[in-house]
Amino acid sequence: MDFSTEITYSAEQEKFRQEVSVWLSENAQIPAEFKIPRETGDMSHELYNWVREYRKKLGAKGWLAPLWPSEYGGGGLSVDMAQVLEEELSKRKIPAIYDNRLAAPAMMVWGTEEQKQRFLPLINKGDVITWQAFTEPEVGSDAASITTSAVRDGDDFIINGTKVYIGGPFSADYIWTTAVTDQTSPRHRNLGAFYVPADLPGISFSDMELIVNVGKRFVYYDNVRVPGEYLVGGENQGWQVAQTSLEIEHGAGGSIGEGASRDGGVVAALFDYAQTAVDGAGNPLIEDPRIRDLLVEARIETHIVELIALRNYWMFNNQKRMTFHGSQNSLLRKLLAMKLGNIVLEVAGPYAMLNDSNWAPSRGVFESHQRQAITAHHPGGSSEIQKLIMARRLGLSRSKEEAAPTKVA
Amino acid sequence: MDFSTEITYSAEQEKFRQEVSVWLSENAQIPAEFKIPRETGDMSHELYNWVREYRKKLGAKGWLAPLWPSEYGGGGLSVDMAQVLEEELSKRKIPAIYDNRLAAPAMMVWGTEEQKQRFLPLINKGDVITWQAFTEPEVGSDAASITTSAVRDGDDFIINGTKVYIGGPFSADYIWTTAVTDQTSPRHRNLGAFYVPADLPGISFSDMELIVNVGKRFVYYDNVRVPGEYLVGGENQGWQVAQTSLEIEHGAGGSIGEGASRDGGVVAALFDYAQTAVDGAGNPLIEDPRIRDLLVEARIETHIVELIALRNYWMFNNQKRMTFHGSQNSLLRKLLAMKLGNIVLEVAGPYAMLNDSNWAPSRGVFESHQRQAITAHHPGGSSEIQKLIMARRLGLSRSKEEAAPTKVA
Amino acid sequence: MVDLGLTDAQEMLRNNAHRFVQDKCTREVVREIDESERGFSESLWKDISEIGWPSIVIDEQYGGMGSSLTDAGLLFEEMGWACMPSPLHSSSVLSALVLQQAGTADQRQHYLPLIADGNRIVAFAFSEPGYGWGPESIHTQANKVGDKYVVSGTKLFVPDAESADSYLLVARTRATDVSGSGLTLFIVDKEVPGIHVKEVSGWTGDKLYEIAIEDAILTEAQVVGEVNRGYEVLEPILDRGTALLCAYMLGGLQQMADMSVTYSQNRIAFGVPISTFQRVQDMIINIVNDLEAVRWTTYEALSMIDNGAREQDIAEAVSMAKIVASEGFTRGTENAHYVHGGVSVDMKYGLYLYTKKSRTLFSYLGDPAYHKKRVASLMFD
Amino acid sequence: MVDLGLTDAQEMLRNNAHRFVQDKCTREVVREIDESERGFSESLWKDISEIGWPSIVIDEQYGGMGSSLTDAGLLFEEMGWACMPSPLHSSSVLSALVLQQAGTADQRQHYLPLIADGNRIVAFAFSEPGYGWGPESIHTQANKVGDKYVVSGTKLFVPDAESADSYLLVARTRATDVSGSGLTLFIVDKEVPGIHVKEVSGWTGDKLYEIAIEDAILTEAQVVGEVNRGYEVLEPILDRGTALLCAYMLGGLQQMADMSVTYSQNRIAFGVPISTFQRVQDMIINIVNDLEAVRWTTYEALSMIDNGAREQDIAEAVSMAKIVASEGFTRGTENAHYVHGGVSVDMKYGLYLYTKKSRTLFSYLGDPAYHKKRVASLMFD
Repeated sequence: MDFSTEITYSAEQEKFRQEVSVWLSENAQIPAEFKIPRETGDMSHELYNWVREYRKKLGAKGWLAPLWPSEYGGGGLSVDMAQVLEEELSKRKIPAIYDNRLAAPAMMVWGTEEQKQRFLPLINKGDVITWQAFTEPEVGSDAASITTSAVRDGDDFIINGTKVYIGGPFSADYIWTTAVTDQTSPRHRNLGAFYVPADLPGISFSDMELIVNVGKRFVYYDNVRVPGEYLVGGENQGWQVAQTSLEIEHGAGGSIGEGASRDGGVVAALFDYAQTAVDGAGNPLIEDPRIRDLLVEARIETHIVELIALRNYWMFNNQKRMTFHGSQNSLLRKLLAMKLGNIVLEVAGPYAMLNDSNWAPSRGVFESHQRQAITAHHPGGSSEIQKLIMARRLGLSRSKEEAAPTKVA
Repeated sequence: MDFSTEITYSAEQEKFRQEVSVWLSENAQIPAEFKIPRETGDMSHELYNWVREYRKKLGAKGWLAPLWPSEYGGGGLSVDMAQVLEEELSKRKIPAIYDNRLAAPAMMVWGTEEQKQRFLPLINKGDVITWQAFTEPEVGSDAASITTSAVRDGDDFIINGTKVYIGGPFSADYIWTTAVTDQTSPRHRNLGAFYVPADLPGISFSDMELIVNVGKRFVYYDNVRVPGEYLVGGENQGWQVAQTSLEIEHGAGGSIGEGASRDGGVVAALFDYAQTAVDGAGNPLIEDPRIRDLLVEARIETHIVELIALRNYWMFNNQKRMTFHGSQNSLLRKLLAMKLGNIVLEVAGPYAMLNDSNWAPSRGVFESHQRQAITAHHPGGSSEIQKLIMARRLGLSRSKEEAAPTKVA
Repeated sequence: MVDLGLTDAQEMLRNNAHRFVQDKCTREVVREIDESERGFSESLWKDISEIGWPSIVIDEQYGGMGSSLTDAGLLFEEMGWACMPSPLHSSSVLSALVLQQAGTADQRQHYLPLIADGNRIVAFAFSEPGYGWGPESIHTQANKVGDKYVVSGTKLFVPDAESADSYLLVARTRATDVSGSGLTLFIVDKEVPGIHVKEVSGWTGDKLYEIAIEDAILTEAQVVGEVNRGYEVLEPILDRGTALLCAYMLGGLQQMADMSVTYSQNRIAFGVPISTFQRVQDMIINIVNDLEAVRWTTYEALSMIDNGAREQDIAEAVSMAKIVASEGFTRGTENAHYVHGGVSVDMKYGLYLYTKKSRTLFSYLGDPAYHKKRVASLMFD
Repeated sequence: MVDLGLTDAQEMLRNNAHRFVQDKCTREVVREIDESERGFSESLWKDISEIGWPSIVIDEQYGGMGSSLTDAGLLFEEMGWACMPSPLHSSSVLSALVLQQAGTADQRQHYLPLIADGNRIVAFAFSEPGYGWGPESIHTQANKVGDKYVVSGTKLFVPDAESADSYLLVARTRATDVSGSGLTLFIVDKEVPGIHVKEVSGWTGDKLYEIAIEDAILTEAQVVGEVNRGYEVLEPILDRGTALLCAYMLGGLQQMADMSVTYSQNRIAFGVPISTFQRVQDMIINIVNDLEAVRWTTYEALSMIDNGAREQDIAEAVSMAKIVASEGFTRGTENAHYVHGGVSVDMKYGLYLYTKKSRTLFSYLGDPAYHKKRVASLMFD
C-alpha cells in the first residue's frame, strides 16, 4: 500500500505543469480592485463575473472537467495529468463560485446521446451555471415524497410546485430538478428528472435568510412549460437518475490530500490560536495538558476524514465496488464539523464566536465555522439520511440497495 | 425546595431507632465462621440459609416491607419511621439475597382480595423467595412476543415453554411468570400472569454461565398443571399486570441518598486509587489534570443519577404523575455503569481488570464492575427498551401510553 | 427532609412569568432586540421593571422583593425559555449583590433602589482578554496616587456595557498572591473620562463589549468593600449569579425540548411524523436527559444557597451545575438542530438565537474546564 | 502515488490466514485456551509454527520470511478476528526485532532461528507497577558489580511469561535523564536464580504475569545492544510492535462488525429482524465508523514503515493509530454487547473474549492518554 499523495513526477507531467503554470500566470490574476470576501455569499457581482469568465477560459481548455472525455467538453486527461492541474489550480486562490455540476454524471449515465452531446459540454466548459433543486419546503430528507408535478402536454411537460435549494449568490442558467410525472405510480417509480432552463416563463425565486449566507432560496414553478428534450432518463426514472447525482454529492468520489474535511481552515486556525494565546494567568494555552489533548483530538478526527476521503478517491478511481462508502464519507465529515466546533469552543471560549476586526482570531474563521458546521449538516442529506443509506448498504434495512451507478466512461 | 436527605429526628423517631438498634444487635450478627463473598453469586449455602432466617425474623416484625399495610404482612410504618429503619439496617452489612418482590405491587393492584390476603404476607414477611421470569430465550426485550402457553383445563392451566430469568444462587419458592392464555387474541391482550409455586411437577431448571455469576438460568415448564388460583389479574390481563412489576423495576420508585447509582463502590474505589497511586515517573495520579477531570466527571455523572433517583423517590412518594421518569432512571443508571467502566479503565489502566489478591486495587472492585456494567445492561429492560418507553411516554411514538399503575395503598 | 416541590406561591410566580414572556417576549421580539444596535429594548425593560423583576434579589429595605434564589431561579428559567435579552442578570444580580453585600451605606442607599426600579443599569465588568474567572485573570491596574486611583486596563466580553449607566469594575490593587486577594471593586458611573466602550462583534448570544480604560481617575468613595479583598466578596456572589445563570440555561434547554417535541410530532416524512423514527426519538431523549440533569443540579444548587449550606458545599454544587448546564445547553441546541433539519438554520424560525446564546453562556462565568478544576480542588486538595 | 489495494500475493496471504483461523482457532478453541492454566496452546502454537507465522518479520538469513510489516499486519488482523491467544506478538515481533536490530552476532544466530521456528518463546518484559511505556517508567535496577549485573525489581503485566523460555528484560543502568537513556536490554533464559514468575489474576485478555527479580545475576553476554542506550533501540521497535497490535485490534473490531451484522439480521423482535430498528442500525454504524477509522490509520502506519518514512512521522502515525484502535475496539465491543442483548454475556457465545481483550489492549503498549501526549509533543514541542 502507499498512502503518500506525494508524487515523483514524470517529465511529461513536469512539462504539463509548466504549460499550466504559464497559462495561469496569464489568466488567473484577480484584478487588484476586487475585494476577496470572507464568505462566498458575500462576493461582489463584479468579482463573480470575473470568476465566471475565468472559468469559461479554463473550460475552453477542458480544464474544468479534466478527467471527462473531450467529446463531452472535458479535458480527456489522465489521472496523473489531472493531479498536476489540480495542484497548480490550488496554488492560485481563485474564489469558488457555486456551480452544482452533479447533473453531469447523471446525464452521462442516464441521458440520451443527443442530450449528452448537447448539455455536457455546456456544463463541463463552464458555459452555464447549474443549481440542483430536488427537495421541497415540506419534504426535507424524504426526497421521494415531493409534490411538484410535471404533467405531460404533447411533447412538453407543465411543471408546478415549489422547490428549495442552495445556490450561489446570483443566478443560474439551468435547474436540475425532479417532479412527479405519474401521480398513480408508487414511490421511486413516479418521478422525472429535468434539466430545466432557468429562464423559462413561470419560474421565479425568493431568498431565505439563513445563519450562513449560502444563497438558500425557494424556486417557484408556476405552469412552466418544459419541452420533453429536457427530461433526462425517461418519464418514471427520475428517482434513479437523482440517485446518481446524490451518490456523488454524498462523497462517493472522495478526495485526495489534506482539506478533505472541508473545514475552512478551522484546524489550522485552532493550532495557531493555541500556540499563541495565553490564559488568564498568562500561561500559554499550548502548555495546558487539556488543551493539548483537544488539539490532538482535532488532528486525529480530521485525519480520519481525510483518510476516508482518500479511500473513496482510490476506490472510485479504481472501479472498486462501493456500498456504504459514499455516505460514510459525508456522515463523518458532517459529524467532524460539529466536533471541531465544540473543540474550538472549549479551547477559545468567547473568542470562538467573534468576527471582530480587532479581537477575532484568524480573521473570524472560528465564528464562521460555528455557523457553517450547523448549516452544512443538512444539505446533500443530513447525517440521519447518511445513516439511513449506510444501514441499507450494510444490509440492515428491509430495503436492500446497491450504490447508484456513477461511472462516467 | 430541600434536597437534604439529612433529617432532624423527632423524639418518636429516636425512640424507634433505639428499639431497632437493640433488636438488630441481637439478631443481625453474622456468625464469625461465615465468609462474606466478594460477589453475591459466590455466597455459601450456610450463609444463605442464615440470611433467609434473619429475613424471616425481620419480616415477622414487618420490617422487610415497612411501608406496606400490616394486614398484608407489612410494617404499616410512616415514611419517617421507615427512613430510620432503613438507616439502621444499612449500618449492618448483611449480604443481600436475591428475592424479586416485584410480584407484590402487581398483586396489590391486580390481585383478588383473597390472593392479596394469601400471597402478600408470604412475600412481605420473607417466608418465600420469588423469582421473576417474564422473558424467554428468543424474546429478549420484546416481552409481548413470548410463546410459553397456558391452556385452560377446567379450573387449571397447563403451562408449557421455556423462560430465562436471573435469580439467586439457590432456589425459589415461587416464579412470577407470564404465559399466552389466548392464542387468538392480539399482542398485549393474550397473556396471563401467574404466581407459580416452584415445586409443581414438570418444572425444571438449568444454569447459564455468564461473565458475572448472577444466577441466570433457564426454567422449563413441561406440562405443568397450575391451579387457577395462581392466575393474577384475569386471563388476558397479563401484559398489564406485568407492566406494574416492570414499572417499579425500571426505577419509578427511585431511591434516596447516595448509592442510587448502585455502582458497587466503584467510584469510592476510583477516588481512593487516584489519591494513592503514582504513574510510571512516580508522580501521584491525583496531580494529573486529565485524571482530575475524569474523577470530576465520574462524580458529576454519579450525582446526576442520584438526583434523578431522588426525583423519582419524591414523585413516587408524593403521588406525582410520572411518565418517562421510571425509564429515565433505569436508562441513566445503565449508561452510567458503562461510563464509569470506561473512566476506570482510563484512570487505572491494566489495574482495572485485576482481581488479584496482591495487585488488585480495592479488592477487585474495578474488575468486578467491568463485568457487571456490561451484564447489568440487559436485565429489567436494556437501555434500548428504556428509550422505547421514554419515547412513548414523551408522546413521540405511534402508541401513546401512560405509566402502569403502581400505587399500593 | 427532601421536598422537591414548589410552593403554591412559587407555582404562581412561575405561571405569571411564563404568561408574561409568552406575551411580551415572543421569538420575533427577541430577534428584533438581537438585531438592534445595543441588543437592548427600552420597552421590554420598562415592562419587566413594572412587574418588579429587577428587584427580585434586592433586600426589601432597598425597595426589592428580597426573594429567595429559588424564586429568582424560576424567573430566570422563564427568561431563558424565551431567550430574553436583558441586563437583568448583570445589573440586578451580580452588581446589585456586590453593592448590597459590600457597599457603604451611601452606595447602597443610592444605587440599590434605582437598580430595583430598573432606573439604573449597572454592567458587571470583570473579564479581560486572557479570559478566565479566577482572580489571577484580572490585570487591570488601579494604582493609588494620593487619595485617588488611576485605573488602566482592558475589560473584554462585558455584556450590557452600552445600555448600562454604571459599571461594577474589578481591578487589581496589589500583585497576585496565592490567597487570590489583591483585587478591589469599584462602582463607576458612565461619564468618567478615560473609559471607552466599544462593541466586540460576533455571533454572540448577548452583545459583548470591550471597555478600554486609560488612566481613568476614581475616588475612594467609589471603592466597594475593602481594598484588596474584592475576590473574597465576589466569589460567593459569582456562585449565586452562576446558579441563576444555570436556571436561565435550564429554561433555554426546556425550550429546545418543547420545540423539538412539537416539531417532530407535526413534521411528516415517509408518510409518518418524524417523531416515530428512533433516530429522532433518541435526539429528543438526549435533550430530555440533559434537561433533567441541568434541572436538578441547578435546583439543588439554588436550594442549598437558600437553605444556608456551607459555602464550600455551595461552591461545589454550583460548579457542578454550571458544568452540566454549559454542556447540556450546547448539546441540546445541537440536537434540536438535528431534529429540525433545514428549517433550523432559517433565521425566521429563530432556533439560532438559542444556539448562539448557549455558546456564549458556555464560557460566561466559567466554562466546564474552569469549573472542573474548581470541583477537583474542592474534592481533592 | 496513492495505492490502497493489496497485491495478489497479499490477498492470498490474507485468505489463507483467514481459512486457517476459521478452521483451527474457533471460538471454542479460544475459550479453551483462555481457561487453560497458562493461556497457551501447544498444539495451536505448533500449527502456526508449521505455517511459518512466528518467522514473519524475521530476516531470511535467520530463517525468517522477512516480510513487510503490511504483510505481517494481514496475519495479525486475522489473528485478531479470531481473538487468537499466542505469544507471537511478544516473542516474534517485539523480542525478535530487538535481537535482530541490536543483538550481537551470537545472540542473533542463537535466538532468531529458534524464534522463527517457534522453538523458543521470548517474553517481552518491560512494564512495571507504575504502569507506563516511556523510559521513565523503568525502575528495575541492573547494577554492575565486577563484570556482572545484579538485577532487582518488579515487572508487571507481562504477557506470555509462563509459556516463555526466555525474557527480553528492560532494566535501568543509570538514573533517568531528559534524553530518556539509561536503560539497558538483557536477554535472559528462564532458569536464572532470583527470577520468579507469578500469574496476576483478573479478567484480562491475555494471561498477565508478575516477574519478581531479586538479585538475579546476569552477564555481559546477556546485554543486547549498547549499555544505557536501550530505549533508543526500543522506541522504533515499540512503534512497529504497536502498529501490528493495531492490526490485531482491527481484526477484533472487524469481528464485532461481522457478528453484529449477522446477529441483527437473524434475531427477530416485534416481528422483524432487529437490524431494521434504527437504534440497532446506529450501533452497527458506530462500529463500522470506528472500524474504518482503525483500518485506515493502521494501514497508513504500516505502509509508512514499509515505505521508509521518517521515524518522527512514523511515530506520529503509529500513536494516532493506537489512540484510534484503543478507543475504537473498546467502544466496538460495547456496541456489540448492545446489539446482542442478553446473549452477549453468555460465556458460550464468546463475545466476552473480545470485550476483555479490548480492555487489556487498550493500555498495552500505551493507552490513548500516553499516545496523545506523544502526538502533542511531536506536533507542538
